[in-house]
Amino acid sequence: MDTPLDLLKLNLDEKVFVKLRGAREMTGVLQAFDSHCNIVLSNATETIYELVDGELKSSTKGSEMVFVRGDSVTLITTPSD
Amino acid sequence: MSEMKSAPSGASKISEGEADLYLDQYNFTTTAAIVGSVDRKIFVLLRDGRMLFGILRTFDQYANLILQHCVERIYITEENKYAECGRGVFMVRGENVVMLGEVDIDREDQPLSQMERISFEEASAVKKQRDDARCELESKKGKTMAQHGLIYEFHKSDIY
Amino acid sequence: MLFFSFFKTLVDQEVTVELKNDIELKGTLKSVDQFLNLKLDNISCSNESKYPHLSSVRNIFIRGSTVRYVYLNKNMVDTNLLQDAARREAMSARK
Amino acid sequence: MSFFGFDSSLPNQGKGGGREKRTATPDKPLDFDETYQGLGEYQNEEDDYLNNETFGNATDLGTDFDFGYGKGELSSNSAPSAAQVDHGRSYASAATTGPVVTNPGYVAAAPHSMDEGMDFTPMESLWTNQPMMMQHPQQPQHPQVLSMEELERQQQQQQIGVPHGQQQGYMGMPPMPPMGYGYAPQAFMPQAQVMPGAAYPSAPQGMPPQGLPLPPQGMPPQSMPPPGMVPPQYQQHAMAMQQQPGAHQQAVQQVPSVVSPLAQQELQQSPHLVPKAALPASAGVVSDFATPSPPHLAASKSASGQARLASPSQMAPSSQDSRESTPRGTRRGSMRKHQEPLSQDDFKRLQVRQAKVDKILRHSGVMTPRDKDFITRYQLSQIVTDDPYNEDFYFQVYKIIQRGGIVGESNKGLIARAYLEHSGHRLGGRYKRADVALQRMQSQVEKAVTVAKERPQKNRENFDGAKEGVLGKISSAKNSKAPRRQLQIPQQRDEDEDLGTSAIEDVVESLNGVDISSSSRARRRSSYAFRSVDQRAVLSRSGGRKFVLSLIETVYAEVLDLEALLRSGKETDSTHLWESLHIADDAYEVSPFISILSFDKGVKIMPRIFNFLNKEQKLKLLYCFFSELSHLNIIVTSSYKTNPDPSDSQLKKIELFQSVFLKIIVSFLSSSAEFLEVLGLLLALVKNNNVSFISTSKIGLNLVTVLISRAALIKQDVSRGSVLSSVEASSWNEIYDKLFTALETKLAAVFPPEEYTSKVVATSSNGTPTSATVGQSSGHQFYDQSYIWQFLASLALSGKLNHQRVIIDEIREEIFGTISRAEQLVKNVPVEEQQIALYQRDKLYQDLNLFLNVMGLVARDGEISELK
Repeated sequence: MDTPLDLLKLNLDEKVFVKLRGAREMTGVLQAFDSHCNIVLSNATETIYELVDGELKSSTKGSEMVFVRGDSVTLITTPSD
Repeated sequence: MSEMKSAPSGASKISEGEADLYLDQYNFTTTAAIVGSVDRKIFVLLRDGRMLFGILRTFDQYANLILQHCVERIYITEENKYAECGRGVFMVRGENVVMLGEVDIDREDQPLSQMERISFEEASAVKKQRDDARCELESKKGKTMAQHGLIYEFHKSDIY
Repeated sequence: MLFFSFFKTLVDQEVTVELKNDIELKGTLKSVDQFLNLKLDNISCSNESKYPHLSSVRNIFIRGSTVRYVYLNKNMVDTNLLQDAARREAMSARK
Repeated sequence: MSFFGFDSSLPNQGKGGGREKRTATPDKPLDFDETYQGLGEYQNEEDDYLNNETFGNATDLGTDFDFGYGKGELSSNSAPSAAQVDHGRSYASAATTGPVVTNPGYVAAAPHSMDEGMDFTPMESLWTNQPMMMQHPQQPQHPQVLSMEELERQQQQQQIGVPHGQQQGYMGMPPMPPMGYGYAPQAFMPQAQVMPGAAYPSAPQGMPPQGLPLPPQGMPPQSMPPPGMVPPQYQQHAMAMQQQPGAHQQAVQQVPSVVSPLAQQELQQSPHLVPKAALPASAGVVSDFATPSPPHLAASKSASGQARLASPSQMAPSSQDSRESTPRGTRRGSMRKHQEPLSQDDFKRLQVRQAKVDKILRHSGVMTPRDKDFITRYQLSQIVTDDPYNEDFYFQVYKIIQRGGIVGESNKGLIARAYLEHSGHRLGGRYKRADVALQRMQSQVEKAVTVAKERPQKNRENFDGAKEGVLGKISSAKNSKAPRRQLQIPQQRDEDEDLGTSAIEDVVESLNGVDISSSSRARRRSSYAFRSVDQRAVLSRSGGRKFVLSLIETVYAEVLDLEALLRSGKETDSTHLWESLHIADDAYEVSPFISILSFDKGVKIMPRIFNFLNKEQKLKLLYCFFSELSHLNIIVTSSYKTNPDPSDSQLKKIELFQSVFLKIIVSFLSSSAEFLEVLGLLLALVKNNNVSFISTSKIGLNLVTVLISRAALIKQDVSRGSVLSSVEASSWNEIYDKLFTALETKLAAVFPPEEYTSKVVATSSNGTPTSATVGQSSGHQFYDQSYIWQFLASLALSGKLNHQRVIIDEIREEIFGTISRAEQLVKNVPVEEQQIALYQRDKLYQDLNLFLNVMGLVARDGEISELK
């Protein structure tokens, strides 16, 4: 049986989609992870959702290399596109 | 000397290579990061948003801190005001620390000199109001976000 | 220990730490420990008005658990090596 | 106001008993390490790090010598004894004289360390004078052998700012004030002249060390250290010092009210009425004294107290003080200025600053070096694992890569230096001695590791638990933001999985012996099966994306294991690695190995795989590769037919494949492959693939080029010893014919259409430039066709005349097209672009001539002529 982390390992060097606390999402190439779900992504694009007058709006922010602390991570998967 | 000699030889003795590896680690401990601030003036931001200033006298492996001459400060930045209250000696539990930093005693008063000092009671009231409003707003926001499948959590105790 | 090891290689590099309260602190990474607490020197803050005293703060110790992101430059990271390190970490976790 | 007959003129003029000796001290920078080494008579320089043990001995002293934390009786004794001790310097006088330039030793100490901008803890400054003693043993005042009485006296002094654990360590230390933050010099304190401090040197001489115990009188429990046995005048002094508000920021800001002369006087007159009421400052001030403090410790306090008393009217709340901030680095300068007259602002600023410094210095050293070592050791022992190298893999390897493999002693030096820099350790100072620090660290490490290893094994299993503490442990579950493992799944070996793998292994094994010539495998793969770049479509025929990714990870695991073996100098066995590649795995429509190459990481690992494979394995691998080339994702991606609009990331993939895998093939072919082996690979390619499709892709065309040019080279290589055997020659002719037949009538198709090349150029110039294009600036890039001409050249080179004729016939248009493009480039070009245009023209001719030269032709200046 594969553990979730084994599945994550398959996505090393691949583009992943990460859902985060604080109404955020991020896509990028997975460079590293550990058992706390700490990750490093390269060529990452973060999407931040905001409520403007009750409407959901999003903004994006790019970074060439970013460490994401595991306790913010709620989901890691392969991007749908 | 005695400790060295009493160190059991043989099995538990560490190889030089291993010792070198750990030597590398020496500077990478919580202690190494904080120890330089002992007997210096520091500020501490707590998870509940409280801001303390004081002299770090000692700390332990849990990063529990002992602050002397501790002062709690509240900023009301939108009105360019602040307030302070002396707290004496504080022991701060490490788990409540968001960050701490050494304060340059020659420069620390500069920002304050351009702010109006108000009574601590007044500032506390403003802060409480502000925090309560934020709690309400954030929890509302959390609910709406949840409807969009987004996690937006907010905890009262993390209002730093 | 992977990320502990990782951050150790970033010592003396300029990084930007985004905290969970949205504040960004930019500075030179001076130290890290196994809990990924970070110590920065020569800090500048994205939102100094929230904490006006930060202008007089020389170095800052940030509790790891309050960190959301740490932004890096890609030339600070050997990605192939890092991926291998992640694999090793995963392998040793299995054993 | 002259409290104790303090001769305040002394500091200013830099004269007086013991001080004179110091004045004589050459202006030599202090070495704090020296200080540290020679604590008192414990001048055991070699065994410096054993001071830790020395400090530890303090506990052996018993309560007789436990003077810590300012018990009342101490205040009575230590102040006088300070002067009694032959160092000739009281705390008070030292404080006032501290930074005065006429006292080079001190000046040297303080500003130097300030200059370094760090780590100047009062602890260190306490030792400052020690090296002076050591360096100048000729000073007769320094008692080398202490009488019991002297010892006692000194110990009493030592508890000034020195907690229990250190007392012994500091024995023999002269009573010096902490210097770290610098003192307002006397020049700023006109009133110091009439200040009482001077009483110290004289008055205490006759004091009995123990003083007279006085009952504590009406002391509020928390407010002050019990003045106890202090003779009245000392008590007064202590009071005066204690009531200084500097300890509290608020107090500082309220200075004027706090230190009105009146209040001061009141205090002096009624010393036992503890100044809660007398202190108008906020509660904070009172609480400042919550920690008992040895009053005599107030060396620095007296200085600032004097300053404050000096000009209370000038004091302004610092918060309204619009003075400039004093950056750290300028302190030294500002101290130097002390001799000059000061502006009021500066004066105020200094007073405020002094108050802060006093507050910091008092009680400093509560945390002893021993405490610091203990915590560090504790934390170090938490990091100890069974496999430290593995745990720290990234850092260890990265370090070696960055430093080009140079590690060793110099590395240790760096570590020690770093330690000194951020630890604020007592070894710090102007001239930090890394070797001493290193020694210390090494002994600490050894202890920590030894302790950790002796820890019962059960703790190890519960490692997360062992790591708790140090910010990690959080009591409230809801707010848990601790770095806690989020994914913890009980690990169990799955039996079925083992079965499954071994079943596959069996298949693989049975195929391992298959000779590469038995190419007619049951699995005849369609060669032109796909028109789509959709990776998933291909992957699904070799087990699916997840399966292939897991294969890749298995391959990585094998390679990492082999590399670890190699590093430790052990034998490597590539069997498992070979199996993990699934080269001969017929269970899938497309070999999983081909799909492994669909991923960048699968490509990137190839050179490392090749390090461990033997020649036979490499051949098999390449045979598989060439046989199923049409299924290779990168071929599909790099063909203008299947992927007419390549994206930036696709171009990068092509680039990666080209620079990694193509390189491996070239180097293998040129270094170890025999002629027949090259032919075998070419045959595999021609037989199993639609060559004309493959030739529409850049990678495919390059691969064909590599094979035929290598074969041609071997064929022509006279040094090979023998000419081709007849078998070899006929095989070659046969295979070449097959290849040529496959390409005939479609040769022009190796040239991508204009719209494809212009897209590649556009994409490349937007993204990262790749080798697909040529040109220095983005505005002048064009598609690099050299790989096509290389292919045509090697094809022509290996063919006979009739082949060459066919080739020329088919690509005639491209030849003349290229010539006219080259000529067009230099026409009507602005002067400033002339250079680029000429370069581009030459490049076009150069590529074209690569092919034409094979047939004895050359193109230049718009014409083709015979090569002479």
